[in-house]
Amino acid sequence: MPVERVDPELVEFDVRTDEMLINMGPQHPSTHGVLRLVLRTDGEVVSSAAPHIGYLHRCAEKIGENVSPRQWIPYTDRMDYLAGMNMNLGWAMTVEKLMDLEVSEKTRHLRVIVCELNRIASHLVAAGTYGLDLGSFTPFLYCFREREKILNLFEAVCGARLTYSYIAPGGLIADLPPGWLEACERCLGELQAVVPELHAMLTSNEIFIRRTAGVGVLSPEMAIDYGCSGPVLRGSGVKWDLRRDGQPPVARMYEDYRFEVIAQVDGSYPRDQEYPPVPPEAVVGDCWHRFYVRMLEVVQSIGLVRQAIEHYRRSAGPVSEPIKITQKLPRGEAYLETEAPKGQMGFLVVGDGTAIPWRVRARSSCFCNLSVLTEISRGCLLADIPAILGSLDIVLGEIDR
Amino acid sequence: MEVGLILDKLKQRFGERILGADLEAADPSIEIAPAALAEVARILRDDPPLRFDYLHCITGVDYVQPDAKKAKSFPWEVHFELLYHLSSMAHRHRLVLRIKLPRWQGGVEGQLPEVPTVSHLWRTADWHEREVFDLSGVRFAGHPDLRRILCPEDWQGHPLRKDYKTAEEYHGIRTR
Amino acid sequence: MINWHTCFFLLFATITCAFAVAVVVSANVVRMAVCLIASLAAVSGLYFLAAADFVAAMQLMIYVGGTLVLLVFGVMLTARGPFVSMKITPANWLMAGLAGGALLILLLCAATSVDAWKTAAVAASAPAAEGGHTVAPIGMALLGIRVDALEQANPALRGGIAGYLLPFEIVSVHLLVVLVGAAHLARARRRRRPAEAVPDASRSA
Amino acid sequence: MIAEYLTTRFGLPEWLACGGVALVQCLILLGIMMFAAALFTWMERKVAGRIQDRLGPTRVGGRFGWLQSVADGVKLLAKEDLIPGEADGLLFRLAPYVSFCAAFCVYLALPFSNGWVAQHLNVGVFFIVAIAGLEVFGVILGGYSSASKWSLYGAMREAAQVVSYEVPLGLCVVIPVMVAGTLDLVAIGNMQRGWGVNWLVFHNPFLFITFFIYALCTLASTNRAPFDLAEAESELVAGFLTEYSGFRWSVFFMAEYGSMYAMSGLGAILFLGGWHGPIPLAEMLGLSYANHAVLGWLGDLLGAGNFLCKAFLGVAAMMWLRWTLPRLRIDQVMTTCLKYCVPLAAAMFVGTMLWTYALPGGLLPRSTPLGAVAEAPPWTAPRAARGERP
Repeated sequence: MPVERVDPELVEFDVRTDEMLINMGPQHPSTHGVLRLVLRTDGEVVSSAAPHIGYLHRCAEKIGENVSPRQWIPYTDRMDYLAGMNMNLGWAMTVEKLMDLEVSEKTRHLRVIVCELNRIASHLVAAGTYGLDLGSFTPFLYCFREREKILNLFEAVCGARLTYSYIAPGGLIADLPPGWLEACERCLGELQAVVPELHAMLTSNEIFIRRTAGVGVLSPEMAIDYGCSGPVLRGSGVKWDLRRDGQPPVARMYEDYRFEVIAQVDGSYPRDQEYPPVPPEAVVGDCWHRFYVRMLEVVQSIGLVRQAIEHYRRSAGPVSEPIKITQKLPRGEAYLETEAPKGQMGFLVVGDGTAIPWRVRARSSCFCNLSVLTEISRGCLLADIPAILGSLDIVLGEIDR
Repeated sequence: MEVGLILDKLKQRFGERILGADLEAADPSIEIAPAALAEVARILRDDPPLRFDYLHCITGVDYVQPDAKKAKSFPWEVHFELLYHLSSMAHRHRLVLRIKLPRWQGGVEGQLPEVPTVSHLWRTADWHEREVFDLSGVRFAGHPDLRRILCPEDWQGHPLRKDYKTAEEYHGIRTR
Repeated sequence: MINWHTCFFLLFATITCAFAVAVVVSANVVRMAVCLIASLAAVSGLYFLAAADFVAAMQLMIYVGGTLVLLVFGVMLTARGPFVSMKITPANWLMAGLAGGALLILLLCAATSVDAWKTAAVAASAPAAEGGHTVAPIGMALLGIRVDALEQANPALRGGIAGYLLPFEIVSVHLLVVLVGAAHLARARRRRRPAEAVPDASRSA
Repeated sequence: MIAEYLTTRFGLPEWLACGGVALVQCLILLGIMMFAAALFTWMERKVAGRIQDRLGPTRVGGRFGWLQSVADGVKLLAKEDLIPGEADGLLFRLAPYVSFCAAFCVYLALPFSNGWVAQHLNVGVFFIVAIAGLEVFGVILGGYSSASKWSLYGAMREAAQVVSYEVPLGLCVVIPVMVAGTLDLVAIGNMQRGWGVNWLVFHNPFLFITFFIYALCTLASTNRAPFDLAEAESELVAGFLTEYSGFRWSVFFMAEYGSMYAMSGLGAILFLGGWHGPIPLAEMLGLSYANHAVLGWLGDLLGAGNFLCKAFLGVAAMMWLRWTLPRLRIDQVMTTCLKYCVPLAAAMFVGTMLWTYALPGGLLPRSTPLGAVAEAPPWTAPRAARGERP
């Protein structure tokens, strides 16, 4: 709860201590990577938290102006290294939008399978490390045990466990190996069983609620104003998910799938799955709700992958081949945002007729989500900083690009 | 609301400061004069039928061909371009604002072009403008805290400029 | 008569005096606090030797556990706090030495003038009751029973004092009220100056 | 008792005998504490492994990795003991030993069985509570002398927490003492002889709740589980332990495990019948001094085993809590202390007082009357008669 002042005119200090400037990071266990937070604290109360980023800046955009789109795919993997597939998808669809390419039905469904599995893996990492930030070690291991199963599936598909480079502009680099779908269904069954455990361990845990409910409250207007997206935006009660209300290419990809956008609209979440009740202390837009949205999205994604497997089994024909490296890009611009696990990941490509794009731009969701930290952590306690930062679920690779 | 209608609405209000539009492209865009950015942005955000409340990102694109050989086949004339991708959650429509700037202010090498800031309209512009200033070298007048955000504070030059040469060394560390 | 009793007594006595002097001499504030802790703990050791278990434990709990924790808190929380070291000018030394010396001499004369303490022999075989057993008598005295005259033949002499429980309680409540008042007064209250609006952090790093 | 046995039997000079006895007692206690610390480092990893659905150490020396704590010890001894540049050298070195001594002194007054106590203090409980309050100095000195902002934060948090939790801890300790009528731990232990029903925790419902408040306060005052704010990795890196490494760091941890074991031992005596098992095996098997000295000694040994198991279970419960619950925030820790523990403990105090007033004999038939004068174990009687002290 931020410290409320009864009479704003009268500033009362128990003991007049001068403010301390503390550096939290860039090497710090709970900043999820190389982020440096300069905290001005008065005793335990943090009066201002100024994030300093750029420690992981590799200027991937400059490299994008020297290599062809097909060769830039590995760079997108290393932006949000916890959700490589979704990053590849974003860049691939942007180039396809520029070249006005259409991929086969089978490819589209296979892309949904892989991207939703990666969303589950990314949310599991977010839930696990969030438990770590608040001091409980055990959920971290349960989450990573499940994530290992998904990584094994990805390893069978494209040979890599973290930086897949599987989805390329124009299609996919390979089709599924035989027997993969059955293994995937088995894994989904086990995942379905773990979610209630995670709810029991964290979501409805009394101390977890006390540490996160009402902490770092982000109002919907401020969320839109700061350009937040993904679970951070939906946690504040804004019902906006690019898989349903995105630009035409993205919306078409998910058009024949039934799923709910997880956001608390007029007091309740979509009731298509059983989930623990919202505690009374939790205010819409606080850390607890952001975590809760992610947990519900995991169940949504499991449903999506099941539907995608059915669609994939029914669709015939080969998987479409990715474009050649020497493929000429038409002149013009194309900007497309897709729903990555952390938020809306946007790519801009400016073609000039040759095979090398003239300008490449990546709009990072965590970049905007992090900019909110200063606003929502004003007046919180030092122990709340990791709680708020963990709930924003940022990845520095994507922020610094 | 169709981009064409938005274009006509803006033309009535701002007249000749709306320089042009490209409606057939995949992302329809409207080009405006750099000076008019602040007012146009305010109208786009506050006017109820438009209500562009979500600024996706600000991008700087540098149109120049540094090496002479390819200069002949260069399709565009030399200039610097700023792209503002906007969208409205209420009306679900999108728009791209395009601003053409000289590469250097008054043609003097090293003088960064000047554009009014929109960080008071969309809070996300605060960091995005700092990033464009840091990487592409555009000064935003009125920005509360225009510092480099990704490169170190005392970095020389703006990396995403086409004619950018990395310095030999940085604090004694060889960069090339 | 060298036995553990006198050996420990000397040990504790030297610790107490040495650290007491160290408190005065040392420049670093926190070192002073540590020396004070050591000397008071040694005093509690002396009480144990004198078989006064209850008082020794009380000393440990009240002085070392309570007062000095507050002292260290105070040292830590003050503005310049633990990193300050006080310079002592020779003039201060002189005056302190004079005052201290005078008091010391006074004490020594007073101590040596009491004839009961003159003969060292008496001190050696003090009637140290086994394991103290001082808690029950202290409790009863608090309630008003004349512990020293317990075996007195005629019951009239057994009673006679009103016990110390009531004054003890009054003093503790009084102390509590005083402390709460002090804390309340110490709160620095000032009108919020308009200029000092809530500092917008993104403006200043 | 052993002292004058040595002087009469071997004609040792009197001071050497007493000195030797004291030395032996200290070594035994130090051995128990070291063994407990080693056992708990191994057990912590095993319990954590079990809770997190993994095995914990398995290959370090034999099947169950029981050599893990020895390996840790060797690693810590081999590690370089560095002292930060502008740290206050003297206090930096002193801090771990202050903390360790405080944790060790608690064992002096802790009886392992009927009469098996290093120093039979008449004010045993009070002494332990007083000494437990000293451990916070080691932490404060450690935090201050590391001269880094983070350690100062850790030290301040720990000090504030431990000092404020001494109040409810003291209250919870006073309640069984009030029922037992004496501060002498050996007497309290003897009072709970017989069937498990005689344990003080079942004496009245208020005392039953007091046991759980006591458990909570022990967690907070030994800085464990949901209250381990001082070394909250996610915020303060390692709190006051940030600058410590190698042997000094391990001394701090031995102090922590030692005080954990001691406080759960105190809890066992005050509430769970000390060295008496739920079923009075010693009486059943006739292991008492009446029959034969050696049999009596065996009874005491069985009692010591009982006590060690109970303390062991207390520590196991602490570890179990540590690996399941997230950490509390500093202001929540303070509010639980001030708004929940203290009033609840006070209420239990009043409740117990009224209960003992209303039912002096207690609800259930007791094998030994409460409030009886402490019966010292038979073989220590002769020493009480003489005025001679070690």
